Amino acid sequence: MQRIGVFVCWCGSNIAGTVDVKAVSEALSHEPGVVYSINYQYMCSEAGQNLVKDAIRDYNLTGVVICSCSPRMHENTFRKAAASAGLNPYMVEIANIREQCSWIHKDMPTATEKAIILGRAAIAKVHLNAPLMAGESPVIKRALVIGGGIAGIQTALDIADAGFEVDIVEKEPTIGGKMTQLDKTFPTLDCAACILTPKMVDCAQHEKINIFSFSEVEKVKGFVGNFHVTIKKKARFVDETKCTGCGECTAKCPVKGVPNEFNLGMDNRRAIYIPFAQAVPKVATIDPNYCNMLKNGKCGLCAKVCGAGAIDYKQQDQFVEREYGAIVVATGFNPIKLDQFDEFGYSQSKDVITSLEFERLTNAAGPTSGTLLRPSDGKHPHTIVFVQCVGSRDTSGCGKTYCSRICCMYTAKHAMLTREKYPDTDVYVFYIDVRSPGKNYDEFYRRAVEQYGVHYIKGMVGKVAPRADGKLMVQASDLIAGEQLHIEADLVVLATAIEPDKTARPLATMLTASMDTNDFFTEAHAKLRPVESPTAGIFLSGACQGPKDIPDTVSQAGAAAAKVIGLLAKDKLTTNPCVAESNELMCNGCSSCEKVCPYGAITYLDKEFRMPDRTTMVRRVASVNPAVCQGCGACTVACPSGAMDLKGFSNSQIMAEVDAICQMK
Amino acid sequence: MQGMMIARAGELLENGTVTRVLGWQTGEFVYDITPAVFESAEELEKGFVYNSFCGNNLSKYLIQASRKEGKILVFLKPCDTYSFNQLIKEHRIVRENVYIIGIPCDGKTDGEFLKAKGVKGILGIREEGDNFVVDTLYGEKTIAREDALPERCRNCKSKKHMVYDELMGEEGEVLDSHRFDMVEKLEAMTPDERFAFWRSQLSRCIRCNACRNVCPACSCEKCVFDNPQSGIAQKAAADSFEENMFHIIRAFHVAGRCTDCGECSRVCPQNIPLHLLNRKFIKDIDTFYGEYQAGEDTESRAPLTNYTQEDVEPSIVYTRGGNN
Amino acid sequence: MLKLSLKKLDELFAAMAQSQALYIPADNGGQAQYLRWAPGMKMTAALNTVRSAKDFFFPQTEGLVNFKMTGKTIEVIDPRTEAEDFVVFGVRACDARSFSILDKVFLVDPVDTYYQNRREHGTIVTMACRQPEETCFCTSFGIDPTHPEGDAVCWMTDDALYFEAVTPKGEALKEKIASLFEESDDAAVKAQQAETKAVLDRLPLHTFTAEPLGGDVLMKVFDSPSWKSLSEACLGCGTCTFVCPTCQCYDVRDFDTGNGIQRFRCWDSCMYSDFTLMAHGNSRNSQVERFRQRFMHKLVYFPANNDGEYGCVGCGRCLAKCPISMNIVKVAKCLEGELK
Amino acid sequence: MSDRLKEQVLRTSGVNVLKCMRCGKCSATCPSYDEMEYHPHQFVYMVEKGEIEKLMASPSIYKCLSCFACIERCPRDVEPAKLVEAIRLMVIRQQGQNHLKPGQIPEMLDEELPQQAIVTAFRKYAK
Amino acid sequence: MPNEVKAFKPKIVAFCCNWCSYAGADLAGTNRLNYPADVKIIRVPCSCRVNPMFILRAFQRGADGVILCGCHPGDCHYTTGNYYARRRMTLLFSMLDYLGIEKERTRVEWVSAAEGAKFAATMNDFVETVTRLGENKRLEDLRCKE
Repeated sequence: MQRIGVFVCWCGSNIAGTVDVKAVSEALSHEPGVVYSINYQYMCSEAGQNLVKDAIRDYNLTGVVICSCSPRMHENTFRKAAASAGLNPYMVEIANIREQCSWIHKDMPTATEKAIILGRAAIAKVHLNAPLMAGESPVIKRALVIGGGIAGIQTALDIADAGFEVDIVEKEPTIGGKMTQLDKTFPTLDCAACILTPKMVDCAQHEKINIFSFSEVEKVKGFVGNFHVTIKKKARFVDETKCTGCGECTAKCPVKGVPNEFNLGMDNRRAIYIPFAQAVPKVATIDPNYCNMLKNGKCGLCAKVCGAGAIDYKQQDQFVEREYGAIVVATGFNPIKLDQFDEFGYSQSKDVITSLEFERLTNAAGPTSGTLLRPSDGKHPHTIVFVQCVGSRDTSGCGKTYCSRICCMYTAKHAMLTREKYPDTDVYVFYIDVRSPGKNYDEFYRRAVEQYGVHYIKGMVGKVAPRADGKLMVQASDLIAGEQLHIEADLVVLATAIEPDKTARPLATMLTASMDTNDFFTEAHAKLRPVESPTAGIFLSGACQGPKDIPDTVSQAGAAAAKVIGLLAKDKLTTNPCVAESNELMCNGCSSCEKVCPYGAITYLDKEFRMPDRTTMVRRVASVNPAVCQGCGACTVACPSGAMDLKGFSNSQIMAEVDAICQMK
Repeated sequence: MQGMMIARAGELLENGTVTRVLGWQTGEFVYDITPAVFESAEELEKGFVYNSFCGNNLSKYLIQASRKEGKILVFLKPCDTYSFNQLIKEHRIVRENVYIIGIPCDGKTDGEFLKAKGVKGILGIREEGDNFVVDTLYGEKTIAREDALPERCRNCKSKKHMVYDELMGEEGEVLDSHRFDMVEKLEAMTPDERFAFWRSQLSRCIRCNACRNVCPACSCEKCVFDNPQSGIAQKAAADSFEENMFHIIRAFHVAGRCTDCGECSRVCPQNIPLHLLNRKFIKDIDTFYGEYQAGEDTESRAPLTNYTQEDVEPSIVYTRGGNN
Repeated sequence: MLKLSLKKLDELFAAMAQSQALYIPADNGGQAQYLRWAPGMKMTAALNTVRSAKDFFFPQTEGLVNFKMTGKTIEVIDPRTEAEDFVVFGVRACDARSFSILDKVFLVDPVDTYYQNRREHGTIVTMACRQPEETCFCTSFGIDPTHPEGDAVCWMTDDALYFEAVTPKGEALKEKIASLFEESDDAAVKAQQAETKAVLDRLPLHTFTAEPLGGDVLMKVFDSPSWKSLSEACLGCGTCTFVCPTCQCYDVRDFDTGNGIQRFRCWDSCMYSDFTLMAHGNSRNSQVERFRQRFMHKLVYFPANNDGEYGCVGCGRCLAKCPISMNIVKVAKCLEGELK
Repeated sequence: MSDRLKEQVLRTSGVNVLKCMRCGKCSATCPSYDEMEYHPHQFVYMVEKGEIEKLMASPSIYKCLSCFACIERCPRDVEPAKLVEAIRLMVIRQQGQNHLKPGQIPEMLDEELPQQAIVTAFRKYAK
Repeated sequence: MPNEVKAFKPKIVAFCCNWCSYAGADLAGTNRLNYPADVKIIRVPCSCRVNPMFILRAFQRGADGVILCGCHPGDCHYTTGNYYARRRMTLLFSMLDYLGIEKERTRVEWVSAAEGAKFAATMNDFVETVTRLGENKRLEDLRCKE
């Protein structure tokens, strides 16, 4: 039996004006277990708190019930007071007799009666309270950034600059991501490479940053502050530590016809290659699908010409185990496949291209060295049609339901740059809405129209048909003029919708981070915690969380870094003691609780049990990681056997409150 | 079929694939068949039986049996395979230790059901074409097979095995059954009628726990109703509230996990149509959250451990059609 | 012997119900059970009720004592109200015998006053069987279903009911209803008994006997290796115990009403994992042991302590109701086979 | 009146015009565009505004080839062609009184008449 | 003189999630928005903490109505808790209705921390509904009424 003290607060006249506080403390003094009951003007005041502390000592109280304002207001105050008097802070319960009683009722007998019942419920709960200890878990002072695009790079740099170690895992041979493929960036039109490559170099040179290029995350275990990650370093058949990136091998390799993914297959590379000149790390990679030596053991030319002796045909995938305190997901995006959009003729004509391909066609390092030429015949295009919202805002199932957010701006950029470089071209942009809400964005778009004479037409392209003479017949509607247009175009550029990278989904499973139906990572709170995943210790940076342009990505990357720094700056994490706990003896190991846990706090172990008949049996049982559990209680209801309970809000505690409230008296 | 099964089980015991066989054993009468484990060809010859009275769903026994040394052979009827899969999904059965032979089923009856049809003093039963010919103390009686089958078999949901290592006989199909007809009929009643219906049914409950203990979904290490710490433990239904409570919570705990095998209703000594509670949940889940058949696979998320942002609100209960 | 046309059965029930409660076996949702008679209620056509008649004296739940809490004070209340007199009509021979078995448990020292109270207020009117089921084996325990025990006995032919008072309670009842009856000889009853006996000889279990079992073979049977295989399929449910007319184990539980505690007893089943659970744990830890307990109790322990009387009356309910069709006959036959 | 008509069109067609995001792809893809007074996207918008009578009176409804290109291409699953069809049906229903009565049909039947035509005739005129 | 009939005062248990609805209830108090004292609130961390057992328990102990309040779907402090609560309660309520128990005795309402007015209005409406239904007879445990 607990020894409970009841403290009824007047809150000046806030409570005492409507509730007969003396009657309440008198009535509650007769409840089982109550050894002390008192009322006082302001319980939260210094003097009031002292009353509580003194009573705890004088009456050896094991539980405290404060009848006062909302626990959201002063629960912590009274917990601290109890703790200072040597009572476990979780032995304090608050009966809310102000917000939920005195302030809403006018009639004193009614309010008093209700206050007594609320007090009884709190007493009933305290009877079943158990002392709880906040746990501690150490923080490993290193962060992992998954994805080495602009988001990952920025996050890594910010974290490293704060003095913490960061690993970047990038699945491609070089970091840099999509931004390396861009020509210029809106709305200021600086060259993407000029602003990105210095950052890439910074990463490479930063003593706190370690880049795992051509690598993937294989396995993630652990929890916030304490992740254990297995990284797979894919075999590149070149010893990274020896390769100087001189390019001798890539020049001599006899296999020439390999489609170059950096230029989206619009030109070719060799079987051994460095993706582009400013690649970081600047290390060659052998493509085993094309290399003669790896395919049939004949060639070996690259090994011969390599002065550093870096070529290693026998290299295997390597697995590295690392520990981290925090993980940042920065897996980025890809344009969608266009096979559901036959009407635009993407697969029928080389001159129908995606916007990303257009970037490469206008980029000085691209397949045409920056001269805008038709991919089919290498001629200069005179009429270019840009189509927006290809696959975006599409609820028919062919594309994506969301707005891809970046297309309006880059299309304006493309149109503007084309008109600037080639004033003799006619440029049409078909749009549904032009969305330009960023800083200087609308001005940018208006410049395309007003200064560069781009024809913006409200309407959609219905059909692109390649003609025998190489022209593209574009059939479109002009909704404002109310006519159907037929344009003979030389080049059609599709502002293709973007989607999360395909690696994101399996990664989310590994991280137990939740995703939305579009495979974007969900944030812990859409407004208030936009760079955190609901899973503690997992942070989000860039387009993996939703479509984003570069300025937004960089801001989010910095924000994610700030959150990571905040976490790594702590030596230990204090954990909320009101967490779920599984009773192994009753657990069936059915996984229901794990399925509803938003934090991945539940794991399973095979445990040997001694059965009542003295045999042993191995059973799968759930185990809650108190450092990760946030105490929502979803698991407790999912559990059919009642093995899962929530400390501080246990089944018996809540039922005791129910009983006290419903009691017939 | 029985002969083939005995032969094949003997072979598998002989060649060491399995060490035990879980099947059905003959009894005193023609209908009182008991699930049993056989360890030799002789035992199989002596007692193994497979006939129209082998209604027991053997899947639940595998929770214990698959944890023992050696592999066990089990014969599963189509509807038992759903339970098996569901138990695999919940990590309750060690799959590697089980060898499944899928066997066909054209419906199972039992002695109690025939008696409810007015047959007294059953001495023997022959299956003649589509009829059961029952030899009784009081003369011979012929019942059409269709009439002799309990509801769960007349509305069989599937003749197809969801899982097996080996199949005997022809594989069947998932069927379009009318299993929700009675649920719909109840839904169409007024609440007062429904209340009266369920009171008349549940008031007969003697809380023998047969429904729970036979249920493959009710496989908890310790049931909340047996656990004094749960706060809702009951040893006997002391009043109507406890009758309701037990059956509501039991149905809720198996909601989304119940494969609708119908064992609960088969074993109820008071003949309470308990499957109508489970089927209500199944039907609601199908309507609210899309078709879902527990035990169809071992991977999918169960409806109650899943959600969509667009799920219906609980207020649908007040607003949907039908009688209020 | 008294005779009454079946047409006047309702009048008889009305007469019996006039001064006390009357319970008859009737159908409830297709299941036969004892219901308090009300005008219009018909007797069931089923041979016997699903639950036995023991409910009348040993109900499934029964309040023992209440504790009422007001603040910190506790008041102890005896919940018993004086039981009214009642008649149970239509009890079969097997169930009638079960009362004498229960009496041996509850009416020996210390007397169970709850049971005693109900027993004193009840009058048992039994009904001879005409169409036994294949699951019946009461004759194996020396019961004559054509002439059951009871305070009064009835026989029913196609058109008439014959009544014979046996005990003073039966005589008292007879006085209240005699006016409805006419005197008759017992020719019709004799004929019917002969007819029924012929059926009894054809019952599949009519040669079954528990004779080889009993206290003498206790340890031999206790250690039998067969218990494991017999119990292997047992679900551990309480069906057999709850439909059994002689199972008398109970548990005492407290129910917290929010205003106090109601202490009640309820049927327990030795098949349950918490049967005889004590502070130290369970004395029968495995289902094999619990399963063995039930049959050892009925076939060995009970006769050992009660002059050879078995704790089974052969009503056949467990044969019909066990979800996995394991039952006392199968167990006894298996054990007897081993003893040979 | 127009509300009732609109409701009827929406019901017969099963189209939710509110899903339209006014991109005009239906009209961009329409092969009969130049023949039409009102174009596919206008059908959607005018139905939304309830201007059914205008559409019923317009020859546009007969210019639609029912090629379903608009349905195929619409990114929002609006299905403009179904609206056109629904409005055509409403016109036909209105004309019902001026045309055949069911009783007249039997005498007009001949051996050569395809079954399909009979069924269609009943569907159109039986009311 | 007619006997004085004591007006029926229902017992209402309201489970409120700590982050939205409990705060909403506090806001109703701060704004002095009146609702009947028949409503007593139990604080739970999230609507997904509420076990159907609690709801039945309340009825057993004499409650006449039980209402569950949580964050609006999509706003759950724990991201997904109320989605699970929504499914559980939908099915439970449907089952109670199926058993012929008055469905208006149970309700789920999403109340944000800013919706003090909605909280008060919801409670007023719920109390009115339950008062109209009268005493809970179909899911009562008479032992608890002694």
